[in-house]
Amino acid sequence: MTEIFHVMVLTFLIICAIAVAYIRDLLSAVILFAAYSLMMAVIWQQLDAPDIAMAEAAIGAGVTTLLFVVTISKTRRQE
Amino acid sequence: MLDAELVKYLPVAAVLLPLVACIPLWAIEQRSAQIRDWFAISINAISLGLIVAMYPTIARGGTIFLEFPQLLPPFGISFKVDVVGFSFALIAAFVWLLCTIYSKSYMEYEPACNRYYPFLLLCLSGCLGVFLTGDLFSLFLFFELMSLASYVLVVHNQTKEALAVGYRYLMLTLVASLSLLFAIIITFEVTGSTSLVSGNYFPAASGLASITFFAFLAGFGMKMGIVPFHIWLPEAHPVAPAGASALLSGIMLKTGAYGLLRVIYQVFGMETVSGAGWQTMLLVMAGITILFGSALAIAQRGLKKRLAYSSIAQMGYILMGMALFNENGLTGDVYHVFTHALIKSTLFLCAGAIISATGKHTVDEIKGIGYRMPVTMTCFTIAALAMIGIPPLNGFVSKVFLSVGALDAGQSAYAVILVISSLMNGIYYLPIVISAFLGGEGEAIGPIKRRFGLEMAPSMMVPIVILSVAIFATGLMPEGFALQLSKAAAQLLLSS
Amino acid sequence: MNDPTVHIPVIVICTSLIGAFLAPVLGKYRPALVGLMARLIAPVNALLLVILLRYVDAGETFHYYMGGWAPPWGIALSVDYLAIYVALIIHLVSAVILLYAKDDLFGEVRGDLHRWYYTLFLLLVAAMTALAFSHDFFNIFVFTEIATIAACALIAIKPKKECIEASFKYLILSTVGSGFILLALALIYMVTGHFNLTLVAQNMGAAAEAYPLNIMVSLALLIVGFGVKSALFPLHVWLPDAHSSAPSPSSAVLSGLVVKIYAVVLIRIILTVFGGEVLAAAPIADMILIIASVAIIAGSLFALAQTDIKLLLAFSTVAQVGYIYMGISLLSETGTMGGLVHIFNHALMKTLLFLAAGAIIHQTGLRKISDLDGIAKRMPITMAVFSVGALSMVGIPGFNGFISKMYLATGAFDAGKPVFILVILMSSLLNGLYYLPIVVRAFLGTNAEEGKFAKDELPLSMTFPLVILGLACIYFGLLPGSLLELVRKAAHYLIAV
Amino acid sequence: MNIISGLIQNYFYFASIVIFLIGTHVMLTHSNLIKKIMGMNIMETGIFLFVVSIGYIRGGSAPIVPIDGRGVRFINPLPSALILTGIVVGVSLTAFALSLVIELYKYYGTTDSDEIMEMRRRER
Repeated sequence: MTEIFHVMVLTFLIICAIAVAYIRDLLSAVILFAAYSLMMAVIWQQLDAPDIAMAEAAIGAGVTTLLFVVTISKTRRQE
Repeated sequence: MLDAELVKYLPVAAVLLPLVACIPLWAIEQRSAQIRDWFAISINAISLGLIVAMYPTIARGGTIFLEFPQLLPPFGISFKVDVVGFSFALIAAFVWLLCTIYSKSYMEYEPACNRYYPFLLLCLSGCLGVFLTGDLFSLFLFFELMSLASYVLVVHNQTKEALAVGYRYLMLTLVASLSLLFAIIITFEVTGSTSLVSGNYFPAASGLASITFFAFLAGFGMKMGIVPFHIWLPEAHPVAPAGASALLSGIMLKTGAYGLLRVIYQVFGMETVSGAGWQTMLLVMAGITILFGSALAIAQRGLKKRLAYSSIAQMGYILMGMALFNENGLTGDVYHVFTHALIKSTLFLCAGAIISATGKHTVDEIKGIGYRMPVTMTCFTIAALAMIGIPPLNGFVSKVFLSVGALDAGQSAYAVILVISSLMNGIYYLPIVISAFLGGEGEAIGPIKRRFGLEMAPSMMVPIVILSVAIFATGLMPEGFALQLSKAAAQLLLSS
Repeated sequence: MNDPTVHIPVIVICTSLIGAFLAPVLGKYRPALVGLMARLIAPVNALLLVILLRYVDAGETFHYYMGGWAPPWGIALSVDYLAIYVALIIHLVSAVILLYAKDDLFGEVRGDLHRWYYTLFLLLVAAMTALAFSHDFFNIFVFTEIATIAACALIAIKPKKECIEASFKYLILSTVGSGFILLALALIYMVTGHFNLTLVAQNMGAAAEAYPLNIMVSLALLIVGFGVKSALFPLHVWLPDAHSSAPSPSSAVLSGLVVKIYAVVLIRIILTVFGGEVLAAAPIADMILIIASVAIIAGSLFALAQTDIKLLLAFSTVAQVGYIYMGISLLSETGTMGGLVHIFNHALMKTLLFLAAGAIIHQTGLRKISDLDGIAKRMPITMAVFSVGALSMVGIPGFNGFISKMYLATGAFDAGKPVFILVILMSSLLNGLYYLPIVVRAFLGTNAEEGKFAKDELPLSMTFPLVILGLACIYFGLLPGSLLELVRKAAHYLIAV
Repeated sequence: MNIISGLIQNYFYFASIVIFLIGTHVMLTHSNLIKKIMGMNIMETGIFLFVVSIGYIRGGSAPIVPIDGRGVRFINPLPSALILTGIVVGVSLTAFALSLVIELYKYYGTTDSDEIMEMRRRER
């Protein structure tokens, strides 16, 4: 059961990553990237690494997204 | 008699003195040009004195040896003087002194003398270093010093032409030194040392031997200017100031010859060289060089250019002498080093005097110069006759020894080449002499610059006259000093 | 173990780190003191390292365990000849560069950023020293990253668009490199279960037998990862822009030190961790040898085509890194010595050349080689020192570059691969082709605007480091005995394992 | 078949490599600088996933000692510790790179590397 869950989450991750690569609207890409990071945090939790899960949720989904959003607001939104 | 301990340090002192003296010279020349000239001359004189001081030891058949293994490991630097190196160093220091004296007045109207003298001294240091060191690596080190310093002398005038020629000279020098380095490293790896000790031969069997030999040949041949490595020579020698071109042609070419002598006799050994067929090759190269150099010299109109091509031909003589492998040939070879050094520097210094007095560069323009500059042209004539090989001048003696050597070696063809080349020498030197004295009274030249009421400054005239007297003296005393040294050198090389 | 000198490796790293953090604070209140502090830290650390040599001389490689925790739990620093040698080079050369930076920075970096410049510089020095001493993969990774960020920032600190762009390019490519390195470390950890170099080396034999693929892949990833960072030839694309656009002291430290430290780390990992068996399984050494030869020739050829003096120097670095890789992958004692001694010699020469080029740009603003005709009339000392560096690069005997070339050439012969002597000689010739014309132009060329070349020498704080480097080039070219002794021991350490 | 079953059993490795490759691809081929940085982050998470899954033991538990924790199989905490550092380094790299992008935008008015290259070429 857990395996199926893992595979589902990983598939979602890969799809997210590909989508980030191909979406031309940068802001959407950043939001997708935040979703990707949250999913990553779930995987860390599944891998019994709660410390990384917390770090990833805070840094990956939080700080990094913020940084990207700020950068995009200062530059251009479209690729 | 000098103490034996002290004698050991003579070569080091002779080599290092000009090198170290560059620093005070540089400081002095900021103040006074007069003191600079005399300082450079006295350093030269002291170096010559130090070399002469080695004569008693050398005359007894001894060698002087001193090494500094801690410098530049793993090879170390060593100084070793035997009669071969001594002969070369003696003539080098002698001619150098005269050329420096000559430069004193010659360079008065030239730019950038402050660069000329230090590099002249550096060059002397490198040149003496080549002759007085005891291993291939130290030889290479000083060879490199000399080559780089002489570059500055070649481009002294800083004209576009000089810089272009200098660039080619620099690059070919680099090629030469790299191929030498390659050869030296292989020699070190194969024989275990680079020192020039007899019996420490390169094993003929190894396949690397021929690569190494050709690398040596290319490296030293480039400096010596033998065909086909001569391409830089006829360009580079004429563009330098007269004092420097006299040294380039008269002395620095011999460093290549010296290196090749050591390599043939002390690194590879005669058996290997003749066994591998390199002896024949060297002889053929020598023949080609002699004929090629003389033929092209005839075609030249520029006075200094003609002299430069003649140097190529003369280097062919020296290459031939060392490839004959017998005592007469080798004696002639070393003797010709003396001869050519004296003759070619006389010729270049005379050419320099003519050019600076008249501003004329080509052979055709100096018709009747003999009336305007009688002393110069007399000395020029003496040197030219010596070059052709008219007895009793010294050129005749070396040619005799070389021809006898060629016959001894069973290579009569080369005796014929010598005769032909003498004829060719006549073809390109005699017209200059004839037109100088018989081509009118110098109306075409116009008035010449006179200094102190003479045709040239005394400090220029004295070296030229001394050199001409030396040409006479060595020729008139066939069993003299130079010949004894040559014979001793030949015996040493053959016995090693 | 109560002797306080035992802690020197940590002290050396920490003083630089603390200096890095102090610099901005101090600079806020006493701007004059920041530079002084930075200039003091490097030579003092170099002295401490000399003291440390005593331990290494006393016997075996000595390991320092942080906080007394032995591996596999603790963090280990290894103090061997190689580490000390590299650390000494880092501190000595950066001491000279920092001396020079004092006046040069005013022309290139905004005044309020000076203190940050020193922060970054010291951070870079600390990271490089730590890389030299690190004895586990974990630290190697972390300090690689720190060094990368600090190096990128040292380029981007100059407010010019070329610098920002070059820095970005460098950052992206070296992040890819870091990714490869981390992946390789993970693969190694996967099969050996350790991060400590000694323990990994012990388990390597068994691991290579059980999982040969893992080991091979990790080796390839390591070579590519560190290859990008040390600009091994086809991976050098970031280097020319980064090194030529940076402020001159940064160019000097990047070309003189940073590139090489990665090469040393890679070589140390390959030789001491993977060891002979793995190397024997695939022709890795030969591959690196060929790549290095291509790097030497191609780097020189690219340099030949440059018209900008700093770009020329940067491409020459690509070639010189090739020498280091070539020397060590020859796997003979003299060859390894040649490679290692070239680390030092090249650090001296390239630092000298970059600083001299920087001095010219600082005084005249000229960067194009064709504009430098007759520059020696204006800056005789700078150009004299530049000539020393150039002759050294060409490998003229009497200068230090010749020593490394000679050892490389004898090493190639000892390894039974005399072909590579020709590569070295070829590249010497190419070096001559692009370095000597600069010198000739500077001294003998005549400029149309002769008047503007009034004599105009540098401030003493810039001339002094240049002269020191020039004299060092000559000194180590004539009397390299003690240096070679140290290098021989370092080479033994590398080869013996 | 062997390969496929191997992949299925090690799906974490497989997924992490795929993510790594996607990230590297984005980083090296996309011309937009912000996208490059996103690719950098994706690449890093791919590696992190790989490293952590090395230490993962099926049925093990997080390396936190329970109160009566005897006989519990912990997963290997060392890779997690490494990755924690890696995440911090990654975010600082991202921040630095993004600040460079903002600077570049100031100078060139674009965040596209192809356009920047074009402008530089025209300047020369």
